[in-house]
Amino acid sequence: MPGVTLKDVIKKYGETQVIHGVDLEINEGEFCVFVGPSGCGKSTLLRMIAGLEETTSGIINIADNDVTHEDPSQRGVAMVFQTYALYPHMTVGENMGFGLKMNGHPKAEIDAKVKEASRILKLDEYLNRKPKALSGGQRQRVAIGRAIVRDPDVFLFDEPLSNLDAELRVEMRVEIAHLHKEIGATMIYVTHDQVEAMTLADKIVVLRKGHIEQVGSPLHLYDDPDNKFVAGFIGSPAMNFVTGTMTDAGVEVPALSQTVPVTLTDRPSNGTQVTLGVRPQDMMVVDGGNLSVDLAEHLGGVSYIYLDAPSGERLVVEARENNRQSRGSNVGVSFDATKCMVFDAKTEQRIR
Amino acid sequence: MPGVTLKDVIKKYGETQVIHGVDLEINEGEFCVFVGPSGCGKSTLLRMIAGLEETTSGIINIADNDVTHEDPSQRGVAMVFQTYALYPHMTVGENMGFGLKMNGHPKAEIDAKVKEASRILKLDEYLNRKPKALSGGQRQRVAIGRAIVRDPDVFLFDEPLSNLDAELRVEMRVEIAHLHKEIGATMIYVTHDQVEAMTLADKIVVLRKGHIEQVGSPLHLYDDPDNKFVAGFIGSPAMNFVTGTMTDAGVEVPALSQTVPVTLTDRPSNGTQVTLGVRPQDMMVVDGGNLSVDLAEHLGGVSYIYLDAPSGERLVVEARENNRQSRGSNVGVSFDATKCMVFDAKTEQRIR
Amino acid sequence: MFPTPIEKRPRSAQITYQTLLPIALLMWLLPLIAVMMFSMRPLTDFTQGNYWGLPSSFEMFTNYGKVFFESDMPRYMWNSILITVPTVIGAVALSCMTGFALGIYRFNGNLLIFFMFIAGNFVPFQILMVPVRDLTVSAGLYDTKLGLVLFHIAFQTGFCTLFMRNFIRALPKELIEAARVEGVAEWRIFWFVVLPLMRPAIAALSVLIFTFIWNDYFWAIVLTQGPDAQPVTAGITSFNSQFVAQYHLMSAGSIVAALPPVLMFFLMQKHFIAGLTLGAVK
Amino acid sequence: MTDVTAPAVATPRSQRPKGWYKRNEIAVTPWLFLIPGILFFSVYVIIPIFQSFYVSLFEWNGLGDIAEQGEFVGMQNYAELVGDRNFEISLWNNLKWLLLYLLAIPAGLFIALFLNQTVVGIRLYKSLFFFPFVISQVVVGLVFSWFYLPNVGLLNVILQFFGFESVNFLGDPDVATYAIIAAGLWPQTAYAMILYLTGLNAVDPEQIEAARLDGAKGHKMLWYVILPQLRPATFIAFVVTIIGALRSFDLISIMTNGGPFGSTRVLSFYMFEKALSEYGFRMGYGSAIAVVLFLIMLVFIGYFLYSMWRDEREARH
Amino acid sequence: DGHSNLEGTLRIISDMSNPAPRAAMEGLAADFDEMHPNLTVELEIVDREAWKSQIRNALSANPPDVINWYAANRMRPYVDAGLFMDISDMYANGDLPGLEAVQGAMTLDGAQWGVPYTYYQWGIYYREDIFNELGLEEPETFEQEIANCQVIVDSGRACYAIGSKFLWTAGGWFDYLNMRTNGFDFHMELATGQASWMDDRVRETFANWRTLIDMGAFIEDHQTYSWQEALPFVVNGEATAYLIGNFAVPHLREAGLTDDQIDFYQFPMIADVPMGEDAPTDTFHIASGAQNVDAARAFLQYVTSAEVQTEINGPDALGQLPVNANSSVADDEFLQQGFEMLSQNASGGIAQFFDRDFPAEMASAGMEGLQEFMVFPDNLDDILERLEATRERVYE
Ligand SMILES: Nc1ncnc2c1ncn2[C@@H]1O[C@H](COP(=O)(O)OP(=O)(O)OP(=O)(O)O)[C@@H](O)[C@H]1O
Ligand SMILES: Nc1ncnc2c1ncn2[C@@H]1O[C@H](COP(=O)(O)OP(=O)(O)OP(=O)(O)O)[C@@H](O)[C@H]1O
Ligand SMILES: [Mg+2]
Ligand SMILES: [Mg+2]
Repeated sequence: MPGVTLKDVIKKYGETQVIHGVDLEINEGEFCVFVGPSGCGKSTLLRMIAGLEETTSGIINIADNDVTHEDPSQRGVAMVFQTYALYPHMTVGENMGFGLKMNGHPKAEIDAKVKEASRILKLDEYLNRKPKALSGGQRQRVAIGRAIVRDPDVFLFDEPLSNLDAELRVEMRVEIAHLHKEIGATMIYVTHDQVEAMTLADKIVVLRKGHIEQVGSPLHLYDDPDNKFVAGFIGSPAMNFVTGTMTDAGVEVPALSQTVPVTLTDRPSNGTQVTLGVRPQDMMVVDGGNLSVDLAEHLGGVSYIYLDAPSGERLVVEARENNRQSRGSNVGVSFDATKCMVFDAKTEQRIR
Repeated sequence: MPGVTLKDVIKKYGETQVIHGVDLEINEGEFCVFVGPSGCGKSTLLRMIAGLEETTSGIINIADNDVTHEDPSQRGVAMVFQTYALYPHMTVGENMGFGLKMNGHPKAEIDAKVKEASRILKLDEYLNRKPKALSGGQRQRVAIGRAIVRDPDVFLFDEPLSNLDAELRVEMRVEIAHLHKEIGATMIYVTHDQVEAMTLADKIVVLRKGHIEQVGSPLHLYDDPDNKFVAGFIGSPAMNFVTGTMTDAGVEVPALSQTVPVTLTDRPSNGTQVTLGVRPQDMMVVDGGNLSVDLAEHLGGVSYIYLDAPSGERLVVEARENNRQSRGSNVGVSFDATKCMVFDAKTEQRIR
Repeated sequence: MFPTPIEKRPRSAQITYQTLLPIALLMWLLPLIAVMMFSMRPLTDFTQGNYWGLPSSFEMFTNYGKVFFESDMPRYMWNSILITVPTVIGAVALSCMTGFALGIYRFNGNLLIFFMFIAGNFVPFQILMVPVRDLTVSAGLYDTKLGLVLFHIAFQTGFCTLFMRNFIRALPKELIEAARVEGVAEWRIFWFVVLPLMRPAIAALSVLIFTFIWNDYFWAIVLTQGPDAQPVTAGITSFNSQFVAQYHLMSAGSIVAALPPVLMFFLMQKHFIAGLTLGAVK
Repeated sequence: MTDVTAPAVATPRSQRPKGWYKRNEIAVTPWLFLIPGILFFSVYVIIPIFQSFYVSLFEWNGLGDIAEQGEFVGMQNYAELVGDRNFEISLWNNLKWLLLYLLAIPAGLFIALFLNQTVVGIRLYKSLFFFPFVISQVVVGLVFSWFYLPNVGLLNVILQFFGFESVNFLGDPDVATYAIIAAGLWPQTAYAMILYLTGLNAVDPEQIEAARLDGAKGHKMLWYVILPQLRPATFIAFVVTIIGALRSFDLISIMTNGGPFGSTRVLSFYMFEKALSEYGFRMGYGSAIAVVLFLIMLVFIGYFLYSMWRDEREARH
Repeated sequence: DGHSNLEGTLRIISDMSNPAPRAAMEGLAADFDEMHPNLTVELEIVDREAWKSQIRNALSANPPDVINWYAANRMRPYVDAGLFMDISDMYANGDLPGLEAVQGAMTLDGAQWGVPYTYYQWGIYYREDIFNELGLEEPETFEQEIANCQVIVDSGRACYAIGSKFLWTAGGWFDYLNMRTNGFDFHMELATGQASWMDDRVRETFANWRTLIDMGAFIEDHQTYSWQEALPFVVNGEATAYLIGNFAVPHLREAGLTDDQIDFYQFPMIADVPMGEDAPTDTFHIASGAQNVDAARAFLQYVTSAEVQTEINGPDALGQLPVNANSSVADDEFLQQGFEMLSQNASGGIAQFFDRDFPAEMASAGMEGLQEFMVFPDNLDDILERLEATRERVYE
């Protein structure tokens, strides 16, 4: 099967192991996003696929070839770096054509491919500029163009948008989505931006400390996370967590002074400490209750209301209406018990 | 009237004029935010108020004194810089007390003030550390502490949070809001982050190319922008704009193949070219229509659906439900005509 | 990293590299090693033509003892110190000030003055020789350490200003603005804010200037004579005429003269290199 | 707004009367800081440059006052230079120095590439390779003149070991200049090496990785990716090498004293010889040589200043 | 006498930096200091080579009272610039008894500008033992010299050591060859610019020199060595003789040669002209800016007095010839021979030395040409043209 396959891939720097036996299959044409907190090994894994880091053990297949010990340039991959890594002394056109030139392609062919890429990326008028004379978004496009020109099996992106400002980031995100639709190549994309991950991915890989926590489609991870880490990581604002105890009636949550009647297949015994998770979008502020309003942020279309529970826990509620809760007033929250998730307080695994 | 008043303030660098006669009143205790695209003169204006840039002409009053030609230190302002500008060779405590010490305040008084500020900002345990040993958020707090210690009439902030990562930014934003509530001083705050502006400001000043476009409370600007620029700038995702023509029935919008029955007090004559604006939050996707779905981004709680009109115009619709429109399918949009805004196509001024 | 890190190359390449390194070093330092060997031989080796064979006896202590106790070498060394140290202090102090003025303030002629310092710094010494010598002579400073020191301070100020100004330029200007908003007087900004931040630059410059001045020969012979004021570079020539053709002593003397800057380099390597590259590259 | 007197009481901090210095602090301070530096520099560097021009218009033996003892001869010294064979030799030798000294740049690059590894002890190796630069040129000169000694010098011993004739490197007018330049290249190469080592450190590793993905290897990588990024280092190496070449004096003075029969003179040495050496009493003539040297250097200074100015201008935008 | 009440400080700069002269000078200063309780003598000894270029600076600002220098034309620039004090009155008053004979060397423009304190003969110092081994005699004519040399060359040695790196040793050869070929007077005409370098007589001198060069008489690579660096060739027997001043003798002795192994002969006769000799005179001068003129004059009298002359020129001091007619020449093989040679056999006249008789610029260009000639004799025409051009400019 083409695409990219990792089998028990391990990476050690000297004594410290940073990737702990990762198994992963990425199908041909799939857009796969690695997310995870800083330092979890996203870049390392990506660079191992690119061949820029040696693989300590395990096997990496690209398009059904074992490339574990291949040269980067032989793997059929192209990479787009966070800092763009454009050659500052070459024009945009030269930057894009450089790889082909190094591999001895004739000039006419290079020109044609650069033309084609610059058309796709709307870079035609900048072909003769140096990177210095481009804006951040344009530079990023050139970096992508450089990848396209080489016509690789797999595109690798390492946080390609994190150096752009918010507006441009949105724009480029859409462009990358288009690009993927248009050329249909396999793409692996590292980001720590939730929105990017959710909007771009066919498949999200959540990493933590060199381990894969969960793999799945964005909505799958959003709707059905395997554990508290994934649940908290996916979704913005982050899911609210409150501690609770299993009782017959459901989960008793002191912070909310209520017992939430959850239905679980695999119900733990009463008295088990659990964590209840509810997304801010699934909550509503209601009058009267034991939570005090700390702050309300109004963003026009949507408001975030920060609530303090007497237990010291903090909740965020997303409200559509511009209803103004004054600071310090006491409120409660209502939510649909079926939208709640329950996690084991110790193992942090989801209890379904 | 205390607070800050600018009268016909102009700034030229040599021949190029960057601030074009700005008039502005900021009341005592108000939280005023300057927003605008990069290079519009936000920082320049702020630095003129601080006295770090000379004022070419016009008058700046702070607390009813004409300070136009005063030294920065004489204006009763304190400034928090984007880069924090902490003195790296001094401890946190020394950083905060430096200004007082240099101006000959007795040591006991300095200590007391530093103590007080560090209490407010929860910096007590870091007082003896050097800035290098602090996290970004802590550094920012120290910078604010340095401002507090001097007990200024006016706090000036130049993009104080832009060097922090997303999570911390949210946190610090909340803290600044708290701070303002607590000490109640006048604050002027520059940012290009919409959310900061919307959530923090009592009064937003939208600048463009050295001119003030509109001044008002966040929701006022959101609900009732004066012109297309402000309407497009405030709100995220940005307002959708489509061109249209005035007819008897309302605005005829070719892109949507419909005529929107707007009610305008100051109705322009038929045939006038106008721009119709509708916020993504105010639209809904409906089946059947002449718009084709380009892309749908699903963020869990909310989805953004990008639509292409035959005219080449582009619309974004925010949808709450995770309804999946497949790419390329033809859809229409529905919206409440009363939520639409109409702008003159030429002057870009709002037509009410 | 370029070239490819050797640890990523095959074992054979690693071994070749590891063996090549010392050989290359040996060849590179060959002339110096030769001199070191000279300095340990007895005189008879040379008179008997035994320049490169095994020394007939190991005379390192005798030879270096002679250098230290039977010549003016220690005096020359002391002179060098008395010339070098004040110059370093003076040039660094002056250039901290000029660098501050040029790096922080915007005023008419800023760039012009800055360029004057740079241009002066690159001028061939020779064009200064006659007038500076006359000036020194007529100020009664000829053949005094002070005369040399004053000139060196002035001349090095050019380079140091280039260095300091660029360094200060790279400091965040918000630091200064923050201090101004707080009402700190300008000279206090220099003293309390800028100067402490310049410590690495000061260290780098000091080491660099130390070596420059210690190694100066041209001005030493133009502005001084005799063991009262001459530094070791100039002293070595008269040392050599005292011990002419006695290679063992001449070598020992040369090594002694070269030692302080070498030590300085080894102790302050980081600063030294920072000085060379920052001053120049920035 | 109420009356104007009230605020003065309300906010005493802004209405304090200030002295002249206080009011003009920002404008005056830089000059106060500049005065000592400018004073020193003018007296010892700037003014002497012009004085040298002035002296070059005189015939003067350097004894006594130029106004009394000197004789104004206008451009005659310069006219004489045109026909002076020794001047011509010096000029040619300077040219040789200029060109050959530049070899320090590729040589330094080569060594830097060789040493840019992270094996154990490489730091020590690097500093030992840098050694020659720290040593005084006087000592370098001595060391090399012994290295070059006819018959018994190490170099000749090595040559003879390989069956070559012994060469009198410093005694042969055709070879001597090159031998001195070689000695000068020793420290200069070390200098270039350091510049390149730091330059290599600053090369963006992601660009190297990008180039590796692009399939650039070895010399292609060097040529297309690394060298262009080392441009600042190359530029500085170029500037300091040129200046070093034009200033070359110590080595010549120590190694050959200009000989044999003046064949290793360069302008800076010839100038010294004419003006201040044992038999040199022609201050005016010497100054004229210095002026010529200065004019040559001015080309490079101009180039350097121009590129600095360009950088400054760019930095501002 | 009246000197005992000298007071203040007497500052002397001396260039006697080689070990033996240095000791002599230090002794001299100490003695003088002791003689005058109220006077402090400050002595600064500077490198002899360096002094040649540094003297002008020393005289310009804050000049010392007494300095060392050389006689004849070498004084010219300082006399012209008024930096040396005119002490003609001392000679006229008879303050300097016994110096009448050497007064000439101190005279420029009809006045005297200093006193000599030592002089020494030049001549050929040779390895007596090797001469004996080869069965050679001290030559008296140039033919004999050449014949000797041929034998030496055939034995695998060079005839003459010379270190011409600092040029002046070649000047010695030219002085002798020219004085022997063309006579003292012509040599002086050349030195004073009256004779042309293009003169055929000059060529003749060079032709004689070339004979020696072509037969391999001189050691190789001499242009690389200083005069001291060439000494080992004699010491090691690689060269048998050295045309040099008497100051070389202590060095040879120190290197281990005994007086049995070295000997001295006068440069042999070439043409039938009176024999001129080089006998450079080293001098003391009072700077015109001297602060303590009384003490300086007293010091000059002191150094030139017969007893002091005897003492400082003795074999354990300078080991050279005293300038005072009333002092005695030390009991030293070489000094005695030299004194005899200069007083009996120098009928042509006594020259100072190439670089002291020729004006500075001429001397410098000249010696450079001489060195070149010794390495590339074929360049003679070119060299002479150059020297002639220099002559035309220098003496204009
Ligand atoms: N050369 C190295 N030597 C040792 N440890 C390393 C090296 N490079 C990376 N690491 C470690 O490997 C782990 C994974 O790093 P990696 O850069 O892959 O993280 P990441 O997920 O990309 O983080 P980020 O979001 O900050 O980019 C980190 O703990 C890091 O400290
Ligand atoms: N020293 C200067 N000389 C000339 N023009 C300047 C100078 N400083 C700023 N400008 C110009 O003034 C305009 C306003 O700059 P300013 O820094 O105030 O923008 P800004 O709104 O703060 O932008 P940003 O969001 O990027 O910080 C810009 O066009 C800028 O180029
Ligand atoms: Mg990473
Ligand atoms: Mg700004």
